[in-house]
Amino acid sequence: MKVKLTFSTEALPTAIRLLPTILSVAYSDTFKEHLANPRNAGTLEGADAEVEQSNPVCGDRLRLALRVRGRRIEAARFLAYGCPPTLACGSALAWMLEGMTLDEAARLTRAEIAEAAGGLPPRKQHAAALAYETLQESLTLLRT
Amino acid sequence: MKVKLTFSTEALPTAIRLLPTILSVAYSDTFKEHLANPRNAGTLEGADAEVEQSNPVCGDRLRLALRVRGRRIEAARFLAYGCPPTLACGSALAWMLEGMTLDEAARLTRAEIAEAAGGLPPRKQHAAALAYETLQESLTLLRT
Amino acid sequence: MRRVYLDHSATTPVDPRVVEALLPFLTAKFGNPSSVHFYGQEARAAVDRARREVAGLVGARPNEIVFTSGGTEANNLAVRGHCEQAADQGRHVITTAIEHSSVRGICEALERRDWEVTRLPVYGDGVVRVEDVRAALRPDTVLVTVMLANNEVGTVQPVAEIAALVRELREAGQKHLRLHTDAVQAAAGMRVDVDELGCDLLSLSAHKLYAPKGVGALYVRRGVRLAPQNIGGHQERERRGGTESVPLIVAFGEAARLTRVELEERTRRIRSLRERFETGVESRVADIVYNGDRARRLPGVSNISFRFIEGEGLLINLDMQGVAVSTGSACSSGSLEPSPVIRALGRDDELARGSIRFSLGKDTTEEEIDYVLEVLPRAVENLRRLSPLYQKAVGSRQYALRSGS
Amino acid sequence: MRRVYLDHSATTPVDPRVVEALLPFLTAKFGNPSSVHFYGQEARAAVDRARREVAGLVGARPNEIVFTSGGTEANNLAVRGHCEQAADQGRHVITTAIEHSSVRGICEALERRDWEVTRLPVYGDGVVRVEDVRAALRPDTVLVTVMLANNEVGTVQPVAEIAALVRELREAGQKHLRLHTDAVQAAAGMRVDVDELGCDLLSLSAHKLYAPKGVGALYVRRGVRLAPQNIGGHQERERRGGTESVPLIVAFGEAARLTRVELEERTRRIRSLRERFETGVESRVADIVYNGDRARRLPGVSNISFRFIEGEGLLINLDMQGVAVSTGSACSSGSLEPSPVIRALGRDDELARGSIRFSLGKDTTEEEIDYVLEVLPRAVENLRRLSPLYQKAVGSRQYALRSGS
Ligand SMILES: Cc1ncc(COP(=O)(O)O)c(C=O)c1O
Ligand SMILES: Cc1ncc(COP(=O)(O)O)c(C=O)c1O
Repeated sequence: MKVKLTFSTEALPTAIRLLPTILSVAYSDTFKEHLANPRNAGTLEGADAEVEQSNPVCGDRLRLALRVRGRRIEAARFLAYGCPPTLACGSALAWMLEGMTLDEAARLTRAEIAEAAGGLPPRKQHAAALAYETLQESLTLLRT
Repeated sequence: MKVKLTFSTEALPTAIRLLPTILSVAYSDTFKEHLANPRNAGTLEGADAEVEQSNPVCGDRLRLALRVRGRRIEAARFLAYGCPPTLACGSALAWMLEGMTLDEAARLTRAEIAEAAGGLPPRKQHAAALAYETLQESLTLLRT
Repeated sequence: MRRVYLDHSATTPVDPRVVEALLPFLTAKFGNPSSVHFYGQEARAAVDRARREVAGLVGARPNEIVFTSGGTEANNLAVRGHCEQAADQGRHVITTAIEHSSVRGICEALERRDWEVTRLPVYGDGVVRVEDVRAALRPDTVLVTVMLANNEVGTVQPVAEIAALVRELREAGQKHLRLHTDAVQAAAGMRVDVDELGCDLLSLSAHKLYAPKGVGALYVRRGVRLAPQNIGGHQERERRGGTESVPLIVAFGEAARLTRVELEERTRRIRSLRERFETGVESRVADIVYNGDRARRLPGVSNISFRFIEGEGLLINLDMQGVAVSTGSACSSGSLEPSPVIRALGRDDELARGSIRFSLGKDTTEEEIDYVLEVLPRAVENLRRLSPLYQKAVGSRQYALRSGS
Repeated sequence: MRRVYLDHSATTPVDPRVVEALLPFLTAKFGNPSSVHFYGQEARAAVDRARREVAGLVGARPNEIVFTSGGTEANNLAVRGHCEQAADQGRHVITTAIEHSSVRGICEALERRDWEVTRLPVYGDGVVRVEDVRAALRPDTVLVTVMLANNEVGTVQPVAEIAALVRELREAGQKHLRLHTDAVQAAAGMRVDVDELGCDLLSLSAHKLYAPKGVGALYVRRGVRLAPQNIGGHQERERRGGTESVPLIVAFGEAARLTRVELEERTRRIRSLRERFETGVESRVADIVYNGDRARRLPGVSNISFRFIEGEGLLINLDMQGVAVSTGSACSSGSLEPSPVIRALGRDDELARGSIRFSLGKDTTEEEIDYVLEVLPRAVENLRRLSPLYQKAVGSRQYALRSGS
């Protein structure tokens, strides 16, 4: 466990209680589902790695916490600040990671994260990039 | 009788048979009445003066024929080519002139002709000017 | 009063189906397409749908369509937008003597800023010669703007042939040379396809297509850059700022769709009614002259000069009997000069002043034509009886007759 | 789904009375105002009536009103029209840091053409200082353009006081100096009178006044000359070419009349609803910051930054519950940058990104406000729980609490 949490909580919003979204034009159903019911949000007791990355251009932030048993990711949690795609990518990433081996996680691409988030409009691809970099950083941390 | 007519006719349209006009915005009722039922249109047997004037700028033409007994205008007829105000001014002028003395006719102003035609929009004042000049030319011709 | 509208080149009534399509966008669906929320996305989707329809009407891709406030703005954006963009490559524009007042006006404005403008003649038939374009093209020419169909006499110009010349020069290295065509009138009366025409820019206006006034479009071929004229906001991919008039754009879309679907049938009907009209006029009124080539002409337009009388007088007399027509361009009919278009055909002043445009529409009926054929000859005759020019002509004909017998 | 529209600064629904007024001009009364015949005169008369109503709304004479395709075009015509006209007298413009993207964009375009532009700050309260204007005025200044009320935070600018400065200089011989004010937002929420304001040019847009998008107006004080921007035709006394959008102009006229008659009552209602809203938010949500001076502000606008979260996320979460609001300017909400207006108030990035504009309208109800007060705190809380910034802040507060005890 490399990053010290300055607060403790496991009281998390398992779902942001939202009515079905109408952003039919801009975003997919999967995307909207990630926004309405974010997966794996929060922090993690006994995380083996916790990394926060930010996009210096727009200020978006993503924090990822992983707990590893053997070579497998046993638990993954995220926190995010930024435009909706950043929230959706955080949710998609943390949700995918749970149960993956570290090798599988290392092979994840930006495009796969974007796809898992339900697809992103061209101008919002930076959200997937941030998620990808946060993951890479976490894996690096786990290796050291 | 100073101008020779190259054709003979007294078969005249005493009225252009027209339904009530709707040019309520642009023109007055009097104006429309002059257009719908031109007064004193045509040529004149035994005219003492017949004068045709034209506006060199826009090509409007007005022909005025007068028959005088003593110092009084016994009959007046007009022909006109040009935009509606020219027709209306011709009609108004010929109609006013019948029965006037030559002195009264000489005192007629442009504004009085325009008024008798039912009023003219600012950009159409040249029609009254043409009628006025045609009258003046006729009176001069009668004096010589 | 019985009313017959034969002024469809000036503007058209809105098709009831178009009214129905736009109404929801005045009321429930009132969002601003720039808004991220539901109302905004709903409006954005409607604008995009309309864009596809307008693109479809002229064989373009949706992202090549820029919505404007009308044909005038489309022409401004095309001509000034391109000229400002290309000013460093050359300052010469080729146009014709019969363009709409918007193109004419912009060209005059360019001249005041030291551009050179060549105005091609249209001869007696109202049609530009391709060889004249060839001869006028110069290394510093950056724009050729030739309307597809004229608004007063309806003549159709050889735009595709001109496009071939432009393409040749462009391939020879004159990269900034562009072809613009004003298809505002054409779109209502003939198939318009940007690839068949080979133009780079093409202007449209909805209100000639049974949609409301206040919306138009410029087709901008992919890769053609323009200096935006109405600046502000990110609308129309930064090519035209300002909150989109969603209801009017939706209306335009529906009108474009209906035009595409119905064009063939409309033009067939309209052309046969015009034939009825012209045959009728010829048999009832003497001393008339058609303006503009009668073959290369939009199906709904009949422009006729009536000798010895003046157009505005005839127009008003017809109007007093419920028949709406126009003289000269609708836009300049308040002014005193005879129509520059009719003058460009080489007509003398009298014929130019005596020209009347009858323009038929998709809902014109046989009965309406017959009514006009009833009142028009009388109106002409009455005005001629008032006309000193007519009296002279009749007199000299009688004289000629007498001396010849 | 329950829907609450709190984005009236972006656009407004069309008033049913306005729809009723415009409908006949889509159908039976479809003439082109440039046409001489009945249909044309009928349309012309309607445009003139509307012109009187719009003039009446701002205390102008009818012939001082030029209809445009919207507020953006009015701003373009005012700023570029005057600057092109006055370029020989000077090439300096004074504006503010919080103008609408149209004025901002035009000023940037002027800079690319070697004009100098001074952008005045608005400090923490979003209000320009008259002394700053005085200090910025130079002998070669030809235009001061300061919006009357801002579109994001609603702050009202001291236009009348600035006008006094401008008048002073003009009387001292700087004849070409003009004052333009963008009153697009102001007209919906406060009395606007061109003589009380003392401006030379004033922009309006109908769709902020419960009329359709796609029509606006520029007030041009008698004697002020502008280089026309949309060229073609004789419309609008040669100041703006293009066939008039009669239905939209008629709608604008009716909306102007209704605004004039109902303004006082509307603003009273709206202001009290906003009070209910702001009191409610304050009692339910912590860590909020109001943007813009709360006293000198349009009655319907409430712009609030929510710490620790980002505006677009909140906007979308509210939208998913049927509440329509906006973040940043409606026109640039698709872009990534935080609102330049909120930045101009000196807010840091986080607060600038977390700003949401709630804008109330004449038909907003108490129930709607209460619904928003129900869903907003939950949405904010949920996003904060997801936010690493919030977690940090909560953590350090708890730490501070612990170490302080
Ligand atoms: C050929 C042509 N171009 C352009 C226009 C201008 O279009 P709008 O009336 O939409 O400004 C017109 C019609 O007035 C036209 O006939
Ligand atoms: C202050 C201000 N000016 C100008 C405009 C532009 O007006 P329009 O949307 O009619 O182009 C707007 C609205 O978008 C605005 O809020």
